[in-house]
Amino acid sequence: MSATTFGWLILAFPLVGAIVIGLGFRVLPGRSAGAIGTASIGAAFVCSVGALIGLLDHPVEERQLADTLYDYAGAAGIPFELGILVDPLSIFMALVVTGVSTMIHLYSFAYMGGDAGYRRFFAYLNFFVFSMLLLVLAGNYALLIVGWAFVGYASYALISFWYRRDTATRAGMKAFVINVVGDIGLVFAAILLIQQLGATEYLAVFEAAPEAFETNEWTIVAICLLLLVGAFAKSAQIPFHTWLPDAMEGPTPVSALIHAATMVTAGVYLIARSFPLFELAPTAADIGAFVGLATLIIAATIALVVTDLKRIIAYSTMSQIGYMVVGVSIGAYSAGLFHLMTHAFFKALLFMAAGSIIAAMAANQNIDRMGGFRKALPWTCGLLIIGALALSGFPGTSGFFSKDEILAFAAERGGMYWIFAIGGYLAAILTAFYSFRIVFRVVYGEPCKEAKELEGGHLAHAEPENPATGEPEDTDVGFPGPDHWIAERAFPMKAAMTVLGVGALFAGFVQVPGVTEVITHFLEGTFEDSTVENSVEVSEKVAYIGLLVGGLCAFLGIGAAFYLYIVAPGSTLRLRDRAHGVHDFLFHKWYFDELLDALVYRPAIALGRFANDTVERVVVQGIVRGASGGVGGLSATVRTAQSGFVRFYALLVVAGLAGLGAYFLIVSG
Amino acid sequence: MLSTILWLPLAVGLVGFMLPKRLVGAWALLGSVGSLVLAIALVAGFDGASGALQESVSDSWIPDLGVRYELGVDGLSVFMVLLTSILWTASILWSAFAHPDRARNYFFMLAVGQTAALGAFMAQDLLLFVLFFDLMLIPFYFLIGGWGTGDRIRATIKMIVFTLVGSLLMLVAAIATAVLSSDAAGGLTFSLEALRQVPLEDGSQYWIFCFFALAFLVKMPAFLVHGWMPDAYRAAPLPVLVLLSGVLSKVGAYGFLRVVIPLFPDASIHFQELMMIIAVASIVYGSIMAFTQTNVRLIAGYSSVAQLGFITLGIFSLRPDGGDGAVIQMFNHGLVVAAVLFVIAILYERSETEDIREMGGLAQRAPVLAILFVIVTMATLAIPGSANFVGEFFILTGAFESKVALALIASVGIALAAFYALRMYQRTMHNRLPAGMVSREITLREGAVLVPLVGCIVALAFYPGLITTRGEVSVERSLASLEEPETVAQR
Amino acid sequence: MSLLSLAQTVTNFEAPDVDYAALSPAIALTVGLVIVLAAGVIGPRGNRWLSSGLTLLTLAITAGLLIWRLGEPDAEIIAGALGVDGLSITIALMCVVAAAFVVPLQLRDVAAEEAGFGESHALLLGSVLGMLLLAEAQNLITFFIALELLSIPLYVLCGSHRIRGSSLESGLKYLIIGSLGSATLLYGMAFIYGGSGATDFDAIAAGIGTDLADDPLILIGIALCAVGLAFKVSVAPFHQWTPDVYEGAPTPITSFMAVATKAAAFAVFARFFIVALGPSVDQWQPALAALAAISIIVGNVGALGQDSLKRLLGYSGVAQAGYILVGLLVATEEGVSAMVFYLAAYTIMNLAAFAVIAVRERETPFGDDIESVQGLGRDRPALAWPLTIAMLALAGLPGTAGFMGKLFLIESSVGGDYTWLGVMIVIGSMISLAYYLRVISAIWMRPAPQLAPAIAGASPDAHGAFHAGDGSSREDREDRPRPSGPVLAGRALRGGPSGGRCSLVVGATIIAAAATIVFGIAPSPLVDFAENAGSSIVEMVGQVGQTG
Amino acid sequence: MDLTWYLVLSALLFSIGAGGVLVRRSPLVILLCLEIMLNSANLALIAFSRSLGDADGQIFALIVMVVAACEVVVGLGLIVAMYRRRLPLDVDESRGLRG
Repeated sequence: MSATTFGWLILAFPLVGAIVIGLGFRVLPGRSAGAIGTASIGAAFVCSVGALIGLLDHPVEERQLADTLYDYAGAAGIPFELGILVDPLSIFMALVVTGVSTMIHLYSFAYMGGDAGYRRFFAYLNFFVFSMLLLVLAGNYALLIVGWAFVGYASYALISFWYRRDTATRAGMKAFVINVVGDIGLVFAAILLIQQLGATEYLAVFEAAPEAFETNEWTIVAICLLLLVGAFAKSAQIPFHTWLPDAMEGPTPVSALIHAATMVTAGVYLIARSFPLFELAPTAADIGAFVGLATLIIAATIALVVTDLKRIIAYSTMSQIGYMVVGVSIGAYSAGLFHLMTHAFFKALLFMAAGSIIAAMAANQNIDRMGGFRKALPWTCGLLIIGALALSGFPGTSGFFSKDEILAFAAERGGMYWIFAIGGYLAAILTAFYSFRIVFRVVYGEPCKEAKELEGGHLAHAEPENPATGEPEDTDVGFPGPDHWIAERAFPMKAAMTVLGVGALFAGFVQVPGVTEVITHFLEGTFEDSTVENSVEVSEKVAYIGLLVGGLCAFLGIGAAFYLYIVAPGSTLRLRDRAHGVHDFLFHKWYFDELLDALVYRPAIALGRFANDTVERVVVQGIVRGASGGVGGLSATVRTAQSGFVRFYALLVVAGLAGLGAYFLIVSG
Repeated sequence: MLSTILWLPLAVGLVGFMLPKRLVGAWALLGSVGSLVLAIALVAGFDGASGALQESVSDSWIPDLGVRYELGVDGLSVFMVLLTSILWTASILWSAFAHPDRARNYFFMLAVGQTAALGAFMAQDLLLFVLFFDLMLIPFYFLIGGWGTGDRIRATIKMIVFTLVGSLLMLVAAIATAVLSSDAAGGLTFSLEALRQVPLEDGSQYWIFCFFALAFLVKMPAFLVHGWMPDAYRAAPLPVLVLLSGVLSKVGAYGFLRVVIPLFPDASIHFQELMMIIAVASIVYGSIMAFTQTNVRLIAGYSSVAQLGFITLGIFSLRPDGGDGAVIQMFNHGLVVAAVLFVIAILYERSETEDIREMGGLAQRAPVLAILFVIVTMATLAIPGSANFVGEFFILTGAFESKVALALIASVGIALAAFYALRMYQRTMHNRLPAGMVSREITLREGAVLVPLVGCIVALAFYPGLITTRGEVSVERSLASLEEPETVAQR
Repeated sequence: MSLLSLAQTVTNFEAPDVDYAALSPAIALTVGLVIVLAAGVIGPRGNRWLSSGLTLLTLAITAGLLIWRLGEPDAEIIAGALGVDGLSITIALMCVVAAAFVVPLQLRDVAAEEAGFGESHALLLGSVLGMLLLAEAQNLITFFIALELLSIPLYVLCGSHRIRGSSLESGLKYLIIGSLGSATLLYGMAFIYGGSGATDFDAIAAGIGTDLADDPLILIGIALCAVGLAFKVSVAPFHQWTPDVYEGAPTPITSFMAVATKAAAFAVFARFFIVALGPSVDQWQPALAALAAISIIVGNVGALGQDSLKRLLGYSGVAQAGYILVGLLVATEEGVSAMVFYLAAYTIMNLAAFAVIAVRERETPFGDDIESVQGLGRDRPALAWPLTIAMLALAGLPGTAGFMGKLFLIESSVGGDYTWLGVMIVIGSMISLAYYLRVISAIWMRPAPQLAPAIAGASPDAHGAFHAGDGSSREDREDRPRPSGPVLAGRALRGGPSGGRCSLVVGATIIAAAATIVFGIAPSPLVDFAENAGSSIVEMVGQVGQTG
Repeated sequence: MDLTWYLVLSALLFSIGAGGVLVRRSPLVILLCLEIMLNSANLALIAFSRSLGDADGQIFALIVMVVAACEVVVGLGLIVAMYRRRLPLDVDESRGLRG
């Protein structure tokens, strides 16, 4: 079969899975829904591999295969086709997405076992994977927007999966609305493309763009900025990031799949995909890079103080995506995508481990209450440490290579781009610190109550209550589930985590400077005619220096964490007291939520109240009341004149006569 | 063909008077299904490639005024005819189960309404159009006043007077059009085709345009002239409200495409900015109102103010893409708002309230309802991948081309739509189940009405091209008369 | 010698030749009138069937003769004093139809019973005769006589319900104001006669010619005549007698006045102004336009919130007069045709409405109060539908003759460069909806009042709410005591007609309503009918043009 | 003597009649005033016919007298009927119909 056929199959399997589970939600017995879901994603992964092989048959310059199913709605000069583009980039993404998703489905198969919404969960999850694949395989911007919005919906549905929690529904709403703002950005970008080039189809656009625009012309800059709006909203970059931490209301596998591994990286994919446009608009690209830098630093600082286990990882996700955004914005496409892949592995792994721990904590996510799980959860803790190492870029792990490649590229490109290298390495120290903050708080130290229970062989249970608000849950929709699962007691979870652990440890070796560059080679099919990436040739010297510095940063961060949490426990408290100003600032996440609240939400509500109380009541109904009032008054006059006095009638007659007479006398010559 | 579709409902309604009460509902349903089948046949036999009128009928009616009985469908109207038949069938099906009292009158009024609406969409003679346009109101006055709830009599009189303010002025305008152009046209004629050949001079075009625009804007309703809407929406029985909001509101938008732009091109260009501003105002205002309402009917009502605003925006971009978007959006909004209103009816039967603050948590026991509702919600907020998105996308493209700033402001409406649509879904289906609320799964009767509608929405989401490609040609044809004064548009 | 001269004079004398064929309708009416009167006086007292039958027979013969004349060419009857043409015949037919419709209404009318059927029918016929002559009048003298012949019997008929104060009051008011109007008209005629030196219409036109068009003497005359005629057609601000008289007079008489008087008066109005005063059209057109606008507004706002249906229809009549005046003042063929069309439509829809009111007056204790039709939709669909249709038609909603009428009026107004009057017409219709729909919602959407079901149950003996008329006079309406059981019984004792006989009226009503719908959908026959009138006027103007 | 004086007189009479209708409250007097108005018209007619030298005006005047007589008869009849019903003979008192 041709690569494109495989491409369509990649889309087909998850969709079918979602529909089957969705329609059969009444009849499917036991965990069969999970089996179907996992199987369909697995099949999609196989198809991706098939597509990969099919693609590799072609010579490098012919590895961009577009295929159209039918004309979706094209009319009146607006092209709108249901077409896919199978090229190295999309297949690379498809592989990452399907691969990680398969693992996470496998994990969820067990982890969600106790949830009343089991089938619903897998229906949503499969639908998400379908949407994500649609996003990456789409052959034109119009279809990209469709996939873009579908993942937005899937994310909404899964964030508010436990919909009896109003914190969850609110978080879902927030995520959805912010993502819609991103969609609007994309829509206008597409409109501008249609207006300027009359096309949305990638290859056509990229072909026409260089002729149509000269560099930094306002239109192309506008297009790229609008694309960035979409990318930032989806990838939780400042200032559109506030939804991501709240999104942790969703079940842990969801956080792992959507809010770590796949969906949030869509922005990176979009920038990489539109690289010909960004290379025509360096200004926009630089803006993107700087936003990425800001995000990666700010998120890292916030991650230092947050106490909610999942939120720490969420902020680290923002930070890591910041790296990727910087990478693809400054032209290090393959490096950025390489980091995307490795990050998918270790971040998914971290979330899985966190999920297992949270299950052990009976749904409590506060790391202040955790501690000393190393004996209780040996397997989980081991993989948690592996994930943390990879995240902090410990020499030899996947994160080590991928992160440094981006920063080395920045350094090599030189000039202003040194800023990114420096900022990146500084943030790397923070990253290492907060990731091992987790490790030392959770794995080591004095075992907490739940840990002790578990060592005694009993899995802790708690009164179902909403960790955010502390109000009691109703268990109708299954939260937190009659029983919950830890990796040690569920083989599927174990298996999934192991696979990802292996990935997190060794995936880096596909791209060792001076030794291998599998990814770069493979992606050449897409990026061969990139002016920027090819102009910058990272010399081995720079690369190795970069690795050295990165390693040092990792050690520095880990060391600091070790000192603060193991050597001198409690010193963090003293630190907090001494610099409580800083701590509060970070603890309130730089007050972004408050800002958004004050700038957008409150004004909107106020406007609504104004519209209701003033405009509607005074103006709109005023028109009605005014008209009817006027007529009513007139009617009153007429009816009073109808006094019943016949002599008054006569008087009126004479008056009328006088009036007419006067008129006629005037007109008479 | 067209005459059959047009008069069949009325005939059915009249026959209904002779039937025993319990059979009337079934009989009316039969009739509406019949006309639905005919409408589908009409769409099936429609030649999408040609923008010309099809299935035309033309007979003399009032020779003294040159009024002719002229019917015809093109890409603009054929799907409106389909929409009318679909929604009427749905509404009659719902009502037939509900067994209204004075059933004969009820279904007769519904029938009159259907004939009038179909007539308005098919008429190719200006006066015939106006006549049907005004006639539509009468049955709805009786339906809302006779079978409505709350302060229905005041609401109906308000609605009728308000909407007739526009449409009677339109009558004068129509006659003036014919009389003023009678010399050029060689005798009094109301035939749209003949009239567009002899455009009036600007002066008269302007005031005539204003009268027509007022009529259509009130009908939609648009911002500032929607004063009748809240009361009517509160008072109307839901199956009737479905038609009021699903079909009648479209006639206004349709009128712009069918009558105003072809006949008064210069005026359309002259007032383009004004109309687009009104449209944007409706979008923003409607959306803001929609997310501050607590009554589900009013949420639906104001959201359709916003949606109609989008349609107007597309039409008065005076571009084929915008117009085409308007055409498909008219159909989409008809389907979607109908579905929403039926969902509201279903919710009401479970919670006995129409205040979202007193609802919640229904999804638990009613997953199927939740699924249907979420699809409808997503269509309402025009999620990409729905036909509504295609409509809005085309409209925004058109608006963007002609007035960038307005298009950008309009996009606020999309974000707000996401907010109010989701809010309505969450507040009813999610969160805690308030005390004393029974969550029941959708019943067979409710499903029989709702599922087909959602089916249509989903099906259209897979191939919106069905409408866009057919609308395209006709839209261009109705914009054709703008061509030569295009230069005017530039300055 | 003297003899011879006498013989000479005798031989010189030749009587004016009379076209008896053309005169035949008038003759028929006169003869019928005498017979009915005689039958009423000589025949058995209070025999409603005899005189009603005779009256209907007379009217039928007249109508037949008129229709026969419709085919014939226009003719002068007596030395140009009277003339038969399309206009006169169409208008006369309307009046005859109206009268024929009223006779069955009077069957059970207590007023007619008291006054004696013979007398009241004779008066009715006299009034019809007046209308016929008025429509044919070609000359100031015949014009005036006919007008008075029309009016005086109506004064009597209005006051004929003697035991009801409001009836007498209405009669007196009508007499005083009407005479005031006639006097003004007459004075105006005198001036026009003085100015133009002629009494025949075409001669007047010739006399005015072009040089006297803006002569003050003529114009004062025109002003006075305009006022006098505005009275008869009840155009504001000369309308004030209308609501009072309509409310006070016995309902059948009201309905007859409402339609027939208007038709005849408008006929002569058009003929006099367009033919005789044609030369100074530019002078009087704006004045009449102003009057039309005023009476559209006044009539419509006056009708708002009226509880007495007759009063409501009175005000609406004022507004309708304004509409019709628009058709007249544009002074074109289309205009006159539109006017006649609207008059015809107005006749049928108003008759339907009044008939229903009359029936309800006898069925319920509420008189002509709006309560009397509440819940009609449930109890008496056979009455509810006609009234509904009549109201919709009066409001000018599509699918009814009223809509078509307005259509033609607006068309003529736009064609005659009076577009703003067209706008006035529709603004008026918008306002009018507020009160027409109030009636409809009372019929269909409000429950029948408490004790009404017992009455409105249409059981024969329950038609006794007989002197409900009292209930409708104002002083009672202020605080009407709810008629309690015995009172009703007392009313019932007065002997009411049985439902069966009312069915005659109901049938007539339904026919009228049906006609309203039919002409609303297929107006062409009525249009052709109306166009006779229009063309004939234009011919007359044309002849004047040749002579003058 | 000039036509104008006749017209002035008739106008005077007309005004007197109209004024009487306006100010007097007894229906009888009002009827009388109406008669005056009609006769003022008669005077004008006769004056005109005289000055024009054609008879129509005088014929007209004769007929008007007859008509006037009829009106008075009817008026008196109504007044008698009201008197019988003990209704006050004062037009200002009979205003049951109004509004």
